[in-house]
Amino acid sequence: MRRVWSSTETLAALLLLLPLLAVPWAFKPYAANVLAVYMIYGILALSLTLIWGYAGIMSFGQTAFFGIGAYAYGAIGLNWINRTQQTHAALVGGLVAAALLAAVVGYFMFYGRISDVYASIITLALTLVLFAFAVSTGGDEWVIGVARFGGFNGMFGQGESSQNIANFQIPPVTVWLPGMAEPFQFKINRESAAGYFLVLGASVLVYVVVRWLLRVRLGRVAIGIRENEARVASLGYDTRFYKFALFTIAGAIAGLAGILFAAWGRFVNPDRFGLGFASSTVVYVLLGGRTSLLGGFVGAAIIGYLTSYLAEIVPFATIPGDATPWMRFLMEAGRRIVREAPLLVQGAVLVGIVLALEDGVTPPLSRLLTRYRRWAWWVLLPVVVLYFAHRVACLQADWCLF
Amino acid sequence: MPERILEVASLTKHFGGLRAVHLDLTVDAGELRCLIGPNGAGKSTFFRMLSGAMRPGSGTVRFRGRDITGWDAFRVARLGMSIKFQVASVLEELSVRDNLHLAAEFRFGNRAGQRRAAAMLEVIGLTERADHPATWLSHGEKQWLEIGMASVGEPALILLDEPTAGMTAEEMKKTVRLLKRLNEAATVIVVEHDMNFIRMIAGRVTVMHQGEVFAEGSMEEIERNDGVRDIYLGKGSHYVVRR
Amino acid sequence: MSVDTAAIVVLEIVNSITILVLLALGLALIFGMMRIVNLAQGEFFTAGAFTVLSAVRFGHLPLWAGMLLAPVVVAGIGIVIERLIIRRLYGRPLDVMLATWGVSILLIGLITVIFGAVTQGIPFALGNFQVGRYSYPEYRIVMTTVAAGLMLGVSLLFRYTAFGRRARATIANPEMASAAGINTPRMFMLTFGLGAGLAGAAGAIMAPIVGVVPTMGALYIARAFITVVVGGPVVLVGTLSSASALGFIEALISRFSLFQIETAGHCAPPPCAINIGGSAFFGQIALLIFAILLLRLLPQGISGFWRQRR
Amino acid sequence: MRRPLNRREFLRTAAAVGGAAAAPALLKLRPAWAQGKKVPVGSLLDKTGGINIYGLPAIAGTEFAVAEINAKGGLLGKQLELIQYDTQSDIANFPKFAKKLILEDQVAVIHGGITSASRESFRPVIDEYKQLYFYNIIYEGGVCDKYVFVTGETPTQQMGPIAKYALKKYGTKAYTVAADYNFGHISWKWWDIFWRNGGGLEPVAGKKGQHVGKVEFIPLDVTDFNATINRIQEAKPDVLMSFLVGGAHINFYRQFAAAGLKNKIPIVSTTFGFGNEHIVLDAKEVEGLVACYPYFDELDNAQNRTFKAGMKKKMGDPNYYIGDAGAESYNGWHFWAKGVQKAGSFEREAVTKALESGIEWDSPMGRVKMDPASHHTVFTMHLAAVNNKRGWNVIESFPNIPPTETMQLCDLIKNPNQHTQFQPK
Repeated sequence: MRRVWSSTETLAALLLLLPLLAVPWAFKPYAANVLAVYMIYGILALSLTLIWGYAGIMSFGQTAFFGIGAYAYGAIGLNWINRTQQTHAALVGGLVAAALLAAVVGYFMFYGRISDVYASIITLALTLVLFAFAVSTGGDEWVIGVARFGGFNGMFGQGESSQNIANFQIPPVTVWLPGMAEPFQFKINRESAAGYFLVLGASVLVYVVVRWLLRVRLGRVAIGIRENEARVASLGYDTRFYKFALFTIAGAIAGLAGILFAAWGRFVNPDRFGLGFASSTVVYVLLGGRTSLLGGFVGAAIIGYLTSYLAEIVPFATIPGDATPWMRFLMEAGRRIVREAPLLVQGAVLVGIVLALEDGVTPPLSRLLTRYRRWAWWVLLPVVVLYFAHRVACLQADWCLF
Repeated sequence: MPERILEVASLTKHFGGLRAVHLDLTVDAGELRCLIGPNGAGKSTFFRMLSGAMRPGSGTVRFRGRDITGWDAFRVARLGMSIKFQVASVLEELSVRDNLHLAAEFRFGNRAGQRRAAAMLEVIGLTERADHPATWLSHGEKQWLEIGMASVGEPALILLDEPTAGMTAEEMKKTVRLLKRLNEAATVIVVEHDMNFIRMIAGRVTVMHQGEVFAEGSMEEIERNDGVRDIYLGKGSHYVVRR
Repeated sequence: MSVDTAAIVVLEIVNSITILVLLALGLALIFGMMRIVNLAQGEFFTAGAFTVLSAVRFGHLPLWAGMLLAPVVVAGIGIVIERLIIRRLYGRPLDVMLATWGVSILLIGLITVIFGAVTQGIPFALGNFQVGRYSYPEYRIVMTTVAAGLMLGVSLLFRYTAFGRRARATIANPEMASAAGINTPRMFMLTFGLGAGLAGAAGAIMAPIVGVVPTMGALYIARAFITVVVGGPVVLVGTLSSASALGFIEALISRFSLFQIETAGHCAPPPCAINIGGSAFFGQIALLIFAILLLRLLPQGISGFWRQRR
Repeated sequence: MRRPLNRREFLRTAAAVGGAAAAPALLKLRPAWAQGKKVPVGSLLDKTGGINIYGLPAIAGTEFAVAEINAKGGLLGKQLELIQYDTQSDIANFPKFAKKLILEDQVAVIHGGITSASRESFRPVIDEYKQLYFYNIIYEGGVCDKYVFVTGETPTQQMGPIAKYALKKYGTKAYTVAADYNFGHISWKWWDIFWRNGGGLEPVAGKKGQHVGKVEFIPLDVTDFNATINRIQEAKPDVLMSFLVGGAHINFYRQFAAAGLKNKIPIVSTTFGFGNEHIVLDAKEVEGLVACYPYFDELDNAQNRTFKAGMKKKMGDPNYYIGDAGAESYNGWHFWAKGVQKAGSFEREAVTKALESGIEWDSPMGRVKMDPASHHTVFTMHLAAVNNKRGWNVIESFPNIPPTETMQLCDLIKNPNQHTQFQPK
């Protein structure tokens, strides 16, 4: 038997999952909010890793399926929530819509024998077309039932009473199964971290499913296609079908991320189809490591943290009034550079990793962990557990040591 | 009279204004056929057209009684034709076992495919390296692995494009034994440069020149053919003792 | 339709084609000759516009001088990028795309650092002329003239100069050209520089009529790519034919409403209907749909189709 | 062997897991302002990106107002700690940073939001956490939300005077170009009503406009207006109304002038000028364009002289033009400060109650008053035209114009649980 699960992986899972499980009790709710978004972006990045890192199909526009999932969830959710008090249909609908779009595009690309580079451009064009479409739907006429597309604003619902028209928002994920006293609702606030755990659970689930996919025939053939498509075809595999199937599955995963995003902010707008978001997704995967399933999560967390940190701190640092003109110039230059740092970092990551052929940060980290496994089991893991235990005690019961 | 497994009629391919292949050829079931000819004779192009990797310009290919002209590679493979490419193209990042498993799986399914892959590991002598990534293998080992991949699915016809390129004399002997063993179950067509190898496998030989069949016969007949000497740049003994 | 409306529709079509030619020419050159997809082309366009802006605002040069300067500056930027980055990635088309995308993002960042994210304008002093009831800006005619001039110039360059002969040899067969003593890396570098310079020229010419902002390239890059892909492998013929076909469709659909689809929104005044056609958005959608149909019919692009027929 | 879970048990387990994750109150935090010497207050404005033409003046007004309040000893003896996040003209940043301000920084109040799209993106967050929020910029009207106060002008205040003036001076046939999002669409609906009714919400006798049939919605990133300009010429309107927004749309005015239409078709606008477009563009491109705001730098009163001097000093530029966006942010902060002082508390309920008692004060734009029921502001409006010195000439002033359209629909004293935006039917 091949070993499916190594002790290093158990260790890594513990090191990641234990803190993540403790976050809602160990930090203020904003931390859970932000981590939830990083995980949502991580799921999106994972879908790109699946088809790019493992099947060699580069999709510049994976965000198209993310956006479609979010919009479909919004449209169905807005129409159904008042009737049924739950969003089951919206969840399924979002997944189906994303998978369907991916299937259509995948069919056109792979069965139309479009070369790899063109395929990348087509996916990019797809997301930009959807962007152009989404921003042009601001008018009253763009409706599905009570759901307004809203153009640049993003999607919202609209109801009519006797005198006026009022707007309402996309509903949170609401699961209400028979036997439940009250519905499960996606929320991340001072009272509840249900949404956070939903996102965490979805991340783990997607990770496990993709890992399993890569073990079965579909995944092995996909890796074969990445290595040498002609060879795999000559073994009797219809490579077009496998690419098509994998692309569809990846589309559905991206759609799931989109659904969670819409539920997280109760909001989706055309920017999800935009060039900036598309390039961020590629950067997450490149930085995290395109052959590592965790890479996307790591990349999303690093870039996400960096971006918000810089947006929060730097633009408003004040230049002292008594600075000399030279100092003023240097400080202003530094400030501007740091203000644009998210863009500069993204560009540098793309160019740097491509030129240096690096794996991204996750594979080296996992090699380190493998090498110092023993040390990590006995020192790192207890330190992490103790730190989080202390955070929880400090925040919940004011038992703070420092 | 043996069954004709492969019938090729006026198969042509042009590259720009240049005619690369114009070919008629038949192969009987159970044969071990050698295809030789100088560089640029169109041997690899011919193989690529047979296996579906390249679309022919005109002409027909019949395989096991069916017209497979212009079929996609995977359909040709499913009908029972497999190929080892000229440039060793194993799946570098997959383990040796996974390479073979993948090749066996689509015919026999997952479980049986695993057993067949294990058996084939024995045949090609790579059992000890089964869980290494294919990229760690030596050049010769990659060739064997690819021969193994081409034959593990029990095809009716195996096309081998230069199976001994870059092998030592010892490795070559092993390859000959392997080939003969494969030939017990399948028809084999081999493209080779190395005349020692051709002599050792002792099959029927077809000589290609400028995309056409130039001569055909046993190795002895071919070696006596002056025309064949001439097309190898007139250097009488060049092709007999290469290297 | 009255005569002056017809005339103005023709002018709109010509304008649409002009813009597509300006956007696509440099990209087509780089793609056609070097087989690489340069995603930073939009930022070369932006750099051209900012060169004009700086020349006018800080250098106090006249507008035309800034416009002459822009292609030179941008070609220089292109050559530097080719030498530093693209040269290392020949033969890896996907990595070139990724790296140029990175360059594109970096350039947006750098331009924003220097000039800020504010939309800036370049005033210009040309007048307008009367077409029946309409008055039409003369500058648009100047743009068309310049676009035609650039096409002609590139054509002459390739047909009648030593550089052109070498470049054509390099495209046809780089190894052969190298064996014949042509410095092919240098040819690639110059070609890339030329393609960048053309984008710079386009940015410079369009700067006065559009807003100059660091992200302006992204607005145009998709249309430029579609024009190039539809055009196919022959640079000039391909660009001109595909720009003409796509520009024609775009201008026509942008202007005329085709039909309406009724929906159930809260419109004032009712009824609610989606107008298909008659807006810039549907012009772009029509352009895309038309491009996809063309590609499905002619996978090699328009010029590839004609070349095959020959 | 383990017994497989049957459906009911599964559902019950699922419910229990769901309940467990939802049930416990995670944190019991006391508001930060109740603890420290400083009171954190938050501001969300676009310092970068395409909307920063409005964001930069609003940030200047914000920083100036907070500094002024702090210089006078702060509020209730505590200094304000201004926490600003740059929302980068990216709407997704608004809900994110709003959550951060509320959950992490625990601010007493949030000011900000520029486009209506950005406001609507994080208003659900405001409502979810019951956060006091001030929206300090001109908009399309109709926000009716217990937690929200608006210190920007609305359609009645701008469009009423503009429609009356344009109908009298130019003619009855109007054409509209509008930004393609909720602001443009709703503004256009109001404009249609005001134009048909001769400048009021209800039909009045006298000169009336035709139905505003012609409108064109333009996405925010469009920069080439060739086809639009030709369509305008085709329609031959007497007057053009512009609801264009953002950096890209500035080009419209330039291209319109380049087509030689500036002297043929007069432009009126509710948006031109509050991003200081009249400074960016050349006088010969926009001279004579008419707009209506409660604030222009040219207003002559004592408060404004002090305000202008202070702002020019803060910006280090003697020619700095403040504009409506800067003045309204400044006003918003002072309204809040007056509410806090009157309430003697930073608590939302108390401050809301104080503001609903009808606060008025002498701001740089003259006397302004908070309408208790609608949470909107009553202004003196000034109709003005762009002059050739990168400034405005006031044509006519209209004292104490209420935001009638919103007041008609919204009564937050009677119906305190409203959190919505109305629009004309």
